[in-house]
Amino acid sequence: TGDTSGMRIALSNNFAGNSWRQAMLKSWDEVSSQAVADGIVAEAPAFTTAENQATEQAAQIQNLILQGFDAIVLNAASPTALNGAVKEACDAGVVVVSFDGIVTEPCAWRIVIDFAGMGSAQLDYLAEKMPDGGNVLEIRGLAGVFVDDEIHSGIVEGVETHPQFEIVGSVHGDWTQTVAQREVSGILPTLPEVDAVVTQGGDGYGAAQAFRAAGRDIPLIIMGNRHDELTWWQEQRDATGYETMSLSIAPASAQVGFWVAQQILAGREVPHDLLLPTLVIHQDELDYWLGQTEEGGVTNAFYTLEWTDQMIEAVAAGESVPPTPTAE
Amino acid sequence: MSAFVELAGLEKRYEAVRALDGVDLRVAAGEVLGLVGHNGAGKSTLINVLAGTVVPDAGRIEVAGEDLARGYDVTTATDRGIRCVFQELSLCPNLTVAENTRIVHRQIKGRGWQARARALIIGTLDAIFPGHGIRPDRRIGDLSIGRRQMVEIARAFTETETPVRLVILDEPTSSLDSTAAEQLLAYVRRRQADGVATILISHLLGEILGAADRVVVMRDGKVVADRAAAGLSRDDLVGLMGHVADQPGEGQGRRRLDAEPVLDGPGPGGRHRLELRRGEVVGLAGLAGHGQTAALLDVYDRPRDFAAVGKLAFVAGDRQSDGVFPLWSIKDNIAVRSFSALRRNGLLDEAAVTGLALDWQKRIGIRTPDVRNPILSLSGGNQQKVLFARALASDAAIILMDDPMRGVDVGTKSEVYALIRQEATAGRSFLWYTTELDELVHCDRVYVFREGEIVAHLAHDEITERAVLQASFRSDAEAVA
Amino acid sequence: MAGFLARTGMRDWLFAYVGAVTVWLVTVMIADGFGAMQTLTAGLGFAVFYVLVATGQMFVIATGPGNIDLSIPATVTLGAGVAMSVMAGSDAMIVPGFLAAIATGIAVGSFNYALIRLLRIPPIIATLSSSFIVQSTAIWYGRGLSIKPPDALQDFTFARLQGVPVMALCAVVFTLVMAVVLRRTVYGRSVLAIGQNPKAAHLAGVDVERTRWITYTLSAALAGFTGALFAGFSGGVSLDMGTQFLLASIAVVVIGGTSVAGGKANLPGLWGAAMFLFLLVTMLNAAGVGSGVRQLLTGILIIAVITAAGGEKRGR
Amino acid sequence: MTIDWRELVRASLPALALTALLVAIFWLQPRAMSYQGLNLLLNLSIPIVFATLAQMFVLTVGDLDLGIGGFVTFVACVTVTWLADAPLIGVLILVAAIAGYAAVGALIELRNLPAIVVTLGMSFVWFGLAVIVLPSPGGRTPEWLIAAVRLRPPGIPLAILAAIVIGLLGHLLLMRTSMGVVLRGAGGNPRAITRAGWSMLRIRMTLYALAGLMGVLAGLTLAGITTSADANLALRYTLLSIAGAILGGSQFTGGRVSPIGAVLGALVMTLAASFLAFLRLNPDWQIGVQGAILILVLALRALLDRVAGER
Ligand SMILES: Nc1ncnc2c1ncn2[C@@H]1O[C@H](COP(=O)(O)OP(=O)(O)OP(=O)(O)O)[C@@H](O)[C@H]1O
Ligand SMILES: Nc1ncnc2c1ncn2[C@@H]1O[C@H](COP(=O)(O)OP(=O)(O)OP(=O)(O)O)[C@@H](O)[C@H]1O
Ligand SMILES: [Mg+2]
Ligand SMILES: [Mg+2]
Repeated sequence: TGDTSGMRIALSNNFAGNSWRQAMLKSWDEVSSQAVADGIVAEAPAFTTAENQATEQAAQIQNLILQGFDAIVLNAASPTALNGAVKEACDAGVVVVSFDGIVTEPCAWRIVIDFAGMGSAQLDYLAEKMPDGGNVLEIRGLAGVFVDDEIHSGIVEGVETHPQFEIVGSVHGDWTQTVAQREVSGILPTLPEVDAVVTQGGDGYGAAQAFRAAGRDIPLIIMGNRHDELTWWQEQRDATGYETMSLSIAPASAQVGFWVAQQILAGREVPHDLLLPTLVIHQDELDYWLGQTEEGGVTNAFYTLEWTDQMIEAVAAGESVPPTPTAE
Repeated sequence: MSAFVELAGLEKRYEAVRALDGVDLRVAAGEVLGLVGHNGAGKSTLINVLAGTVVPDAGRIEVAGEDLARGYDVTTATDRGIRCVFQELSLCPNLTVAENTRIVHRQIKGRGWQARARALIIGTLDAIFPGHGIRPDRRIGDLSIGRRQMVEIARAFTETETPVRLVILDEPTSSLDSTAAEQLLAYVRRRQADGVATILISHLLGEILGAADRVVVMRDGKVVADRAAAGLSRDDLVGLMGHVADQPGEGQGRRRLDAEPVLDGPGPGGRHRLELRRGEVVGLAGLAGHGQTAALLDVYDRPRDFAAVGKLAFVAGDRQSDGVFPLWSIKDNIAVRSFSALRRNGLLDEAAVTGLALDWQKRIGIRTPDVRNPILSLSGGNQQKVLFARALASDAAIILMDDPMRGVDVGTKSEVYALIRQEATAGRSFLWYTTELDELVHCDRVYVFREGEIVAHLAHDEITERAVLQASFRSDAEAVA
Repeated sequence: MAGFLARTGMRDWLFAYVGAVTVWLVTVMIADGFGAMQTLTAGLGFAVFYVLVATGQMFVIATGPGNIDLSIPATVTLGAGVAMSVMAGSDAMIVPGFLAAIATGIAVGSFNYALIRLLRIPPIIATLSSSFIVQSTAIWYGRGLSIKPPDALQDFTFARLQGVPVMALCAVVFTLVMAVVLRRTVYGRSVLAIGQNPKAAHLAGVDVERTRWITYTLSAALAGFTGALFAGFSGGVSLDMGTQFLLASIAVVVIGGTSVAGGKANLPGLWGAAMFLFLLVTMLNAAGVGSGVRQLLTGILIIAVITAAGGEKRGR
Repeated sequence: MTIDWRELVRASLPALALTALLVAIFWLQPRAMSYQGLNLLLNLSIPIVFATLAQMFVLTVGDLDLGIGGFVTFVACVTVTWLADAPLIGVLILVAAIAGYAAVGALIELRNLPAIVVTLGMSFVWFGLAVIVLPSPGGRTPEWLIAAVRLRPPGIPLAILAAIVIGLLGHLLLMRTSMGVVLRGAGGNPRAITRAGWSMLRIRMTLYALAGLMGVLAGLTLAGITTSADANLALRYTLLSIAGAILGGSQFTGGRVSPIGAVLGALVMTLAASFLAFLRLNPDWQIGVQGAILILVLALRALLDRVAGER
């Protein structure tokens, strides 16, 4: 493939106010500074907007075009509202690769995460653990955002396949642990026995706190790979043999974005829709992943060019993508 | 003469207060009617009814023979040529002089409206207050209160399609200096010839007697006298208003050069020092808006520059913008300056606050059934008394007064003069800006201001109307001092 | 009756309580009488945080039109971050941790005031700008990592006395103290005087600038303190933990009957309004309405409460 | 007539800030100094300009609108759904929305309510309606609208042209017409206005309806630029519009507003964010520096004010 040593890649990020995004920025920094040191690209700075708003990010993208970047790796505030700006970038010859928060504009590349799958997987797990079913409380994310919608639809689908489960309550936790705690605390007294809590990532600990505050039995809560969640899970497991699962996207998905962009710039034919597996932690892997997780942070992976390469090949060939790399 | 306006049996209650208690009033075309009464007598309420801004509880309103009581409002009044200058200014501070003129004239619109508004107001200002020096593009908020009052008066006399038939002036001269006040009264008399009637409310009885054809006296919501002005004397009026006649003319000022100074600093302009001794009452005179307020504020804000001895208190004259706390009760408005002193164990002592308020309500005669009532339930003059009480009740040794008698009735005035004298004898010092020349006789000394500077210093026996006026106008005013 | 309500100021805050009780009754009905008391208990637990930040916001708002503190959310987050890292999970360091959070708040508040005073920036913009800076500081300081609170702190935030959160009892006492500060101290009266007319206040001998400085500092210090407490309650810091307090602090103050025109404030209303907001969301969640309808109803009910309470009577 | 320096400096500050920002950006990125460059830099300012004017109309009566962001979002959501699929119903919804704004003004006046709370409540209402209209992101802006905002007038980029036209129209309406005087007067001293026989109810409704109209235009142009919408699209416009209006010289104490200033303020707010992107800051501090820039610009205003005041 071609030489990209003179090229410049920018990360356009729409939000920095939680631990996942902070880990993501850190992952980006790791890969980009290494790549610059190795002479793979000329530079790869990160840009973040103040508020989680599509309008601000659209302005930011237009700026990046002006600054003459060759590629923009994009975690988008909205799958659709940035289409105008993305189109503008494509028209200016800029490669746009979106990940996590992807965009629907056809000219951009998408590193797709199967969010709906994340939802249904939770119900599948529950069905396995509680074949008799039970009452489920759903903690959703931020209303009107596409990820929330996708995961929710996956959960609804899961309930359809496993009709022994009933969603007895649903709240919006805005992907903010403290909001989740507040909302769950509020609705809990009005609910009958809750057997399980399905989440969208990062709300598990807040839910556990709410159950604790209400003095209720702690149900099976699906976790979202945060250090505090995993630690709590470990404590519960050691004390009572508590069992659950945890799943989320690795913040290092930004690194996949970087490599995909680099490969496209190098002249490689890359399919526009790529796939990234979610990072799932099962009961038996808990200690390993917790050990890998920074104190107070989010479980992360490290994606190399090789891994990305394999993934692109697999997608192009229509095969299943390689699993999340583990450290060894 | 046929009546232009005829009001009969007007009644208006505010909870326990009968602001109007069966009032009859008629005004003939081209007549100048003086309306007097103590603070809270109901004058403002009465003319508010006539202007359409207060709806009476009962009564008949007839204008030019038409019975209008039902649905009478501002538009009804203005359409019939009735204009009103309210006691509290009603200009928009964010608009210019010309724009404020447009506000009251629906007819000023369309192309070139600005030029027309400008010409209209300047023409009228020139006619009433020659040499006013007000530019039509000035924002009202940037004008001194005296100039604002001129604008508002002139605006009431501006005429577009509907001719002006009756102008109501509620204490129009309270913020004007004597020159401007005379200009206004002369103008009112000139307009009589065109058939323009005027209702003039004032606490300066000389003004009323000089300008009015007829005088109506109100007391406690009733009309108690309705006489031709000719033949009435000041004492008659005071008597009718319910006060014991009392000539304010005699000032009991003494020189107090021996007492130690409590204030001493360079006066504005640098030609004279601004000095105040213990127990002295020093007047700041001159035409309105020549920097007297600014000088008072200078002293208040930077007491150290004036080597002030003791604490200061300020009696605002522009009560709306500088004085009153509109959400508070009368008692809190009185006590606010003394809150620190009214603490017990670090907390405000409510009983002491009420005690202080009741004491001063009595001493200064604030007309209210209950000091816990909101301050805004008081008439304008009574609000002003509250501001007095606030300063006098405080622990201040030096009291700065910014033309504080605006809208205070004669009876109260003489009480306050006596109070000031009494306090001065007890060792308090007063710096007193006034636009009323009569008041200067109560001062021990007077500084005369012109164009922001002190141009003359008059000792007690030099204080005469002539000397003050001369210093206010003459360019070689120093000679007087 | 009307006169009594007006004189005691009860007219201003009664409707917040009426709203809260109504919403609560509807919730209980929806849940078939299920969990009536627990709902209140949960509400009291969260109301503590709302009331604490709203108390500071209320003093700021009472100093007159245009005064508002938008830096509260960022200060909550930064205060929480500082407190948690000082405490570092050790029970012995709880008090120093809280002091550090309060000190952080005092610094932010003083900075806000300096912007307003020295640079004469309108408070709403000044505090918005400074909130960006504080937010950046929080990111830089905490790197988004969540540090666990000491066990004793966490236990305290969950403690109950006869089913009532101990935290709420403490907060009620605090509210009473602040009510006395507002009504019976020179500082409190100065706030109200400035809120009505700063120029008149100055001429009546009120130290306007010092009062405003204390007020902005008080607001930020309470926000910092709340952050530390909230981190204990929610088991750690997160960068977005303050966000919910932006609209909440304003809404609680105003639904609670404080006039945004300044010069009027009342503390009892804060509890009513905080409970109203919490129970409102609970009711809509319990009713299972979609998020669009939920937001819509939230808006309509806020307006309904404020309309029922009616505006200030106009002066003459 | 002599020149009022104070007013002049006050009025020209937003223009100075804008020029300074532009110069700095051109210096950092010469590429921006072209038709295409200016277009990229400024085209998102059009909806912000409208939103800021909406805020300014509400500020005119001394109120503050915390709901404008939600309203613009709602309009954008209607644009990509109803207006695209059933134009007639779409137009009706938008007209009803403007009427809704006027009704909010009426409610505030009639019940003498604090506008800040009512509009805060309305922000929930608009957001809720937006979610109901467009539950998940998507929709498609009508082609005519996309084409309209992509217009390339010869010589001068659309955003600049629009800003000039909007600013001048606003100025004429509010500062020059005889009706504008009454509207502004209502903010300065409502009592004087009522005493002169004007209806505060009608004035407030008019201003709120104007704000609604501006909000609709903001939503339409925004949807045109983004080509589709989501329910969180423009919530930030609330604070942005307040900051822009204040930057442009409007004041919270009613009646002191400036449409041209508001337009310039909106442009400054748009450019300030871009300027940061050119600076290449550490992501930790990118947010903080936005605050710092706001402070800087406003501090400059205070400074100039003081200098002018001493004249
Ligand atoms: N809006 C109101 N609410 C309560 N009381 C009022 C109101 N307006 C007037 N009053 C009361 O009505 C009475 C008459 O007031 P009014 O203003 O007419 O007096 P006035 O003769 O104009 O006095 P002044 O010379 O001091 O201006 C006073 O006792 C006043 O306190
Ligand atoms: N309409 C105007 N046109 C031109 N200059 C004006 C106007 N209004 C005020 N000024 C300026 O302001 C000065 C005086 O006003 P200022 O309000 O400072 O005096 P003041 O002593 O505080 O007034 P007052 O005694 O009436 O309270 C004048 O010398 C003049 O230069
Ligand atoms: Mg009166
Ligand atoms: Mg003055």
